[in-house]
Amino acid sequence: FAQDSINVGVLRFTSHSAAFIAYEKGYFKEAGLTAKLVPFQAAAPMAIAIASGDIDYGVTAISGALVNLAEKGAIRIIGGALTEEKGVDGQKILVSNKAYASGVRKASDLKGRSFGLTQTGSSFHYMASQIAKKEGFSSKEISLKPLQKVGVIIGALKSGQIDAWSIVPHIAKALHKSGGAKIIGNVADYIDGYQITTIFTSKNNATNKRALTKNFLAAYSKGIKEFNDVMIDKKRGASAIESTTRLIHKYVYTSRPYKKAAGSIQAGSMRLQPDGRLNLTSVKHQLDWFKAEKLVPASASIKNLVDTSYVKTY
Amino acid sequence: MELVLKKVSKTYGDLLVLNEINLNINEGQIVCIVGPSGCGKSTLLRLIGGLESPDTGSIEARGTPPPGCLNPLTYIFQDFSLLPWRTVEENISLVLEDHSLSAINRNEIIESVLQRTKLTEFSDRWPRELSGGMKQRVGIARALAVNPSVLLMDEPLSALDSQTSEILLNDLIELWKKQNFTSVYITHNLSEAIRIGHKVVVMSRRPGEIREIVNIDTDIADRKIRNIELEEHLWNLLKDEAIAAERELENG
Amino acid sequence: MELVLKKVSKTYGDLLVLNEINLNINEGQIVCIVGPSGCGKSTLLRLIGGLESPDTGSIEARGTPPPGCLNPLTYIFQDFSLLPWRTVEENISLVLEDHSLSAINRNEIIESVLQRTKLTEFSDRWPRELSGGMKQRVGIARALAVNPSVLLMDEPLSALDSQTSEILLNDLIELWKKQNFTSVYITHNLSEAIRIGHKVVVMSRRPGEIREIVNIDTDIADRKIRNIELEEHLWNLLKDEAIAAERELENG
Amino acid sequence: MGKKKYDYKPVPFRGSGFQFKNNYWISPVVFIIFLILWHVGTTIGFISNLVLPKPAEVLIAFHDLYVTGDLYLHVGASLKRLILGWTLGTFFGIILGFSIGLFSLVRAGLAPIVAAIFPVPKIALLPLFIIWFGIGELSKVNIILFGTLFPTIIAVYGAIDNVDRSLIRMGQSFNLSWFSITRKIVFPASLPAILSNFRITAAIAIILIVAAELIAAEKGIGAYVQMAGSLFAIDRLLAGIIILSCLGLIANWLIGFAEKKLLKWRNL
Amino acid sequence: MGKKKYDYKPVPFRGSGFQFKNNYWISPVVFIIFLILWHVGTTIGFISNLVLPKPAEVLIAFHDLYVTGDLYLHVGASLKRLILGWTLGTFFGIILGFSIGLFSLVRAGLAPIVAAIFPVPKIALLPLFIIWFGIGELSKVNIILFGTLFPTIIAVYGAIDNVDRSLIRMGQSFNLSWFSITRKIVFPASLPAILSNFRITAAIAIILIVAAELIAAEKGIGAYVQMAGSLFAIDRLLAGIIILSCLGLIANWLIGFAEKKLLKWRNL
Ligand SMILES: Nc1ncnc2c1ncn2[C@@H]1O[C@H](COP(=O)(O)OP(=O)(O)OP(=O)(O)O)[C@@H](O)[C@H]1O
Ligand SMILES: Nc1ncnc2c1ncn2[C@@H]1O[C@H](COP(=O)(O)OP(=O)(O)OP(=O)(O)O)[C@@H](O)[C@H]1O
Ligand SMILES: [Mg+2]
Ligand SMILES: [Mg+2]
Repeated sequence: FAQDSINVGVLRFTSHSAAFIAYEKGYFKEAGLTAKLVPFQAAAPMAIAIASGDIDYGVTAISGALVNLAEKGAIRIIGGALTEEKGVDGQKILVSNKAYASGVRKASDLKGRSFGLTQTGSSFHYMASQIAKKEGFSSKEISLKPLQKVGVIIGALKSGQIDAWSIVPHIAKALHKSGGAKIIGNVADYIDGYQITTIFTSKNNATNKRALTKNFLAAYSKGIKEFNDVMIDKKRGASAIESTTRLIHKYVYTSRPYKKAAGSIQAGSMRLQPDGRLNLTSVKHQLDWFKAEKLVPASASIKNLVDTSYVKTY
Repeated sequence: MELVLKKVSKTYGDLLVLNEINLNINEGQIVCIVGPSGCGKSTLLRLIGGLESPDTGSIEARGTPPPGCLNPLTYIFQDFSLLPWRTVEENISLVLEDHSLSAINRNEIIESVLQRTKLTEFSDRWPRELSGGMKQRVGIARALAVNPSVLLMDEPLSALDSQTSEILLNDLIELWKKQNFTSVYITHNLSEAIRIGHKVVVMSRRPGEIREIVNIDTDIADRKIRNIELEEHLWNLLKDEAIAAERELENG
Repeated sequence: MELVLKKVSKTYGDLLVLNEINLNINEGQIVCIVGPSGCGKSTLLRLIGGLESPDTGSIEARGTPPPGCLNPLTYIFQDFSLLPWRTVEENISLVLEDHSLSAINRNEIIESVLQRTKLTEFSDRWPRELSGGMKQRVGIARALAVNPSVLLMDEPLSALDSQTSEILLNDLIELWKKQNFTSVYITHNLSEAIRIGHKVVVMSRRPGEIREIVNIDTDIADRKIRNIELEEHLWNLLKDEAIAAERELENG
Repeated sequence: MGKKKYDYKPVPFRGSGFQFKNNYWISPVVFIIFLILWHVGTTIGFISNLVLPKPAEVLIAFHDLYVTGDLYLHVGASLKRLILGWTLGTFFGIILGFSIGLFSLVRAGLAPIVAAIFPVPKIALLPLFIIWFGIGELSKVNIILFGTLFPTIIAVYGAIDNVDRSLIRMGQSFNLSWFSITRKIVFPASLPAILSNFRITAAIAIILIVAAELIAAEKGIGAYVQMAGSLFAIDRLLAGIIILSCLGLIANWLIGFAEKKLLKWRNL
Repeated sequence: MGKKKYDYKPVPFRGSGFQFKNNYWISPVVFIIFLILWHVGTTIGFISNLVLPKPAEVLIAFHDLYVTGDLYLHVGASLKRLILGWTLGTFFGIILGFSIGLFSLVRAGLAPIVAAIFPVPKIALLPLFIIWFGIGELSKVNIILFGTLFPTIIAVYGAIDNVDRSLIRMGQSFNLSWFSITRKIVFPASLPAILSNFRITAAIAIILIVAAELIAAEKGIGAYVQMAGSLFAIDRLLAGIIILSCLGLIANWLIGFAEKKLLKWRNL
């Protein structure tokens, strides 16, 4: 039967492995889709490219841009991907050696300290303000430093120009181990069931091409399951890990030879939401925070942001 | 072609340079203009050639240029105005390229004018490699190349040694005999003016006015190399101007 | 100051321009150089002034410049070389600014040279607003301002009308009588050369060689306006060169 | 060139054109036409709200900026960085450009280095800039400094290469000191090209303010624009861009004014 | 000026300086010294490995690039965008620059618009570029096109303003057509300034390749550098920057070559 062609936006991160697996293993084809993977350098252009119709589906963190585009009637969230859970190894709070030496040992010491972000309104911004809130001080009492890129933040942290940061565990652990910075806590302790990344598409796809979108989600979920089974739960043995790592290496750390890349890929693997379930409570919480920070119009509504008809929500 | 100037005046800023100039330049006549430095000779020539427009008065051209003439009113500039990025040959070719001439035809013209100005050997030099006199000769060659019906010359021989200028003057006379072009010729060399002019216009100091027009009726071919009386006469006219100018300066 | 040239040669690319020139320029002498266009007169002057260096041979200066002289070897350029972004006055001031003169002193000098060249009225004009002759006068004024002990002049009067050039020539003679400067004077006007030169050097066509040196012993002050015999003699020398050059061209 | 024998006609004026006339009314007219097209296009929906915001929305963004007093803070912070960075970059650029233009040795050593470093993207170097210069004002000013430095160097030595050598010979013939020749002949002769380059570097500086304020800037038009962009708040994005644009126009006007004053000897 | 009466001394040569000599050996020497300093500095730890990677690490990054075959792909993809964008930008820039330089009307209408749009940062416009031109090659090429267009326009009309008017009058006196004057007098007279500007726009184009390849680029040196920067992999970052630098040097050399060929009439 006729194949529908779709463009799937991806970032070259391990967290996008579900798309790589679904593509390489032919799960999209099985679902009747001729998919093309379109890699982006950053999340924001990907969201905009979905709005402009250049690509059909993508996965990124919830950001101010996403909410604004949804308000303009351009895009919809249709599922979830990365989630924080208590007890599962998740994002860590890091402090620089300098700050550590001057007595910053736990999150409550961050009051009056500087905290690295990529951009205002990014997930880092959200995390910082939630940590502050839970520790009982205002987010105005930490100085937020937007530094655009993860790499830049690492540099600033290592050289002690910012005091703290929060980041995915494999980067945090690597920094901790190499002595570049110190881990002082887990983000999961501050945010309940943090829905970090979501699957989203254009409003047109979500409302007018329901069959297509369902097929995409089915294929993607298959990729998620295989990724979780092989890389996280290690149910299928070492050889499966090896072959999946090789598959992912086609997309991630490509400029490094496999041997050097394999470790980073395996360390960076984090659990994805089975079946693309979505923590709607967390999404709502984030939306309210965006509104409170005046990053999105006060009129922004969850109805415009999320189409709940595709996956299970909780 | 014939040129008629009626009450032509020109001002630069608040400096009146030319004041009500009336002048007829008849077909086939060579009109020489002499006058003190800065009196407006070059300005008058620019007006005649249409490179500037007069503030008041009119300048009219009568008659049709002869066949084969590529640029009726043609200049030879006081400061040469050569394009530094074109060789001697190409500087001349410049003024021919806008006309539909065959390449052979064009090369013939260029070769002929280069020969007449003794520049054949230097045809592929850049202007910066030429001596002052050679640059002036390129300017002359360029003007001759378009076979002008009116030749407007601003001190065309001033940078040339007396021999070369003698040769080119004779050349101009020969050319005139053959083609009978009309010409306005600015010079500061009185004997040159007397040799080649049908009319010598003596201008007063600034604001430039016409002080006297001397007609010379002897046929150009028959003239002596020197005409001391006439030279003396012009000389005295100009000296009066110079003395008057000096007095003005002293008093004001 | 005295200048001694020994076996000076100069080549541009593969063009031999000057060939083994030997010349003595004695203190207080005015040496005029005449010769066909492109024979290397300007080049020789540049070599004497140290603006270019000879390929072979030597040029030596003897003696000390008199007190009050700001620039021993001073030029008057054939192409004026005025700075377009300085007014007449500022163009002259340029060459004084490097010397420790009081402002009053400097202004006095500028005023005096402007007056001598009849430019007082135009002191605050841009060069583009000047006529050809006026530009040349600025060049002369600039050279006079530094009170040179050797004046190197490249056709300094060529763009001037006969009256002005007569006045400036007399001015130069007056100046020389007072200050007895040494000078090399290039001209294509033979009568000028005979009026002002102690020595007239006749150069041959390129490659430039010295063909003859004519010494004129009459005191400069006593000379007649015209010396027809001598003019004829020089004229013939130069004509031979011109004819020879023409023949060469026809044959080669 | 008619065939008639005795036609009387005025000598045509050939010296026109290639001359500069002022038509001050045109640019406001162009601007207003543009505004009207924009308004109508976005109002009837011909231009989608994803592509361009409505002019009214941009006005509201301006109003917000003004009311909160942020306008003043943003512009002030950026201006300080711009003026400091541009002035320093231009200053060193002119000095280095003159060194390359005047000394063969410096040219041989420095010109290739300039050519090698100039094309290095300052944005790509952001990570290193932070390590080198910290996240304070220094790194912001330095980005603008480096951004203006290199084009200035290249324009200056290009201009010096183009100075008429015969004027320099004249200066030498009067035994002017090397310094006098440089200051009074080489410098004024290359000034038109240098001023023309100022237009370019001023614009580059304004462009780079966005890159500069990517680094930990709380205030500044660049930071404002950047934030608007990352939130896809195109009304605020455009408001910020219009402010940058106005800065560019002001710089341009100042340079035009300097040209009129300093180059009045040219016959335009 | 000694006091002795009869000193015999050669006339000093005053015409030196302000002339261009070739010292080809210098730039390699400078380069090697720089390399040695870099190596020694990073090896003895004087330069921390945060500030700069060791030369050897950069070499390894190069080796990796080469082995995986990515080098060729990255450079190829970027070159295509660079050449296309730069050529188009330069082409339109020259045309518009000439229009502004030659027609008073166009100048009045267009020059302020150019001055207003030029300082708009292309990076800030990335979101809009995606909406306007999509995520394909078009938006990438357009970023480079716009980046080179404006400086070219400004340099070209600045150069035209600077053309000696007396040469134009000469052309008019020979009744050369408007087109001939433009092509044979105005154009060659402004060529030196235009070529000098090519050095600047070539570098700008290379700088912008990084911004351009932020948009959904799989291959390209800009994307590679971007990726390295976001991972703080400074060895790869430097490898990418060195490649960009080499592109800049090659462009510079080509322009120098063009200058030698096209401007041989100048007496440098
Ligand atoms: N920079 C240069 N490069 C190459 N050739 C040159 C250069 N300067 C002068 N020449 C050549 O040297 C010769 C002599 O030039 P020079 O200017 O000395 O002549 P001149 O005697 O002053 O002539 P004129 O009386 O016409 O001014 C000429 O043939 C000229 O072509
Ligand atoms: N573009 C200009 N702007 C202002 N004044 C000018 C301009 N061109 C010429 N003049 C002035 O007009 C007067 C006449 O100049 P013009 O060049 O016609 O003199 P000329 O008779 O040719 O003198 P010369 O014999 O010295 O060449 C001069 O006083 C000059 O200063
Ligand atoms: Mg004149
Ligand atoms: Mg000469």
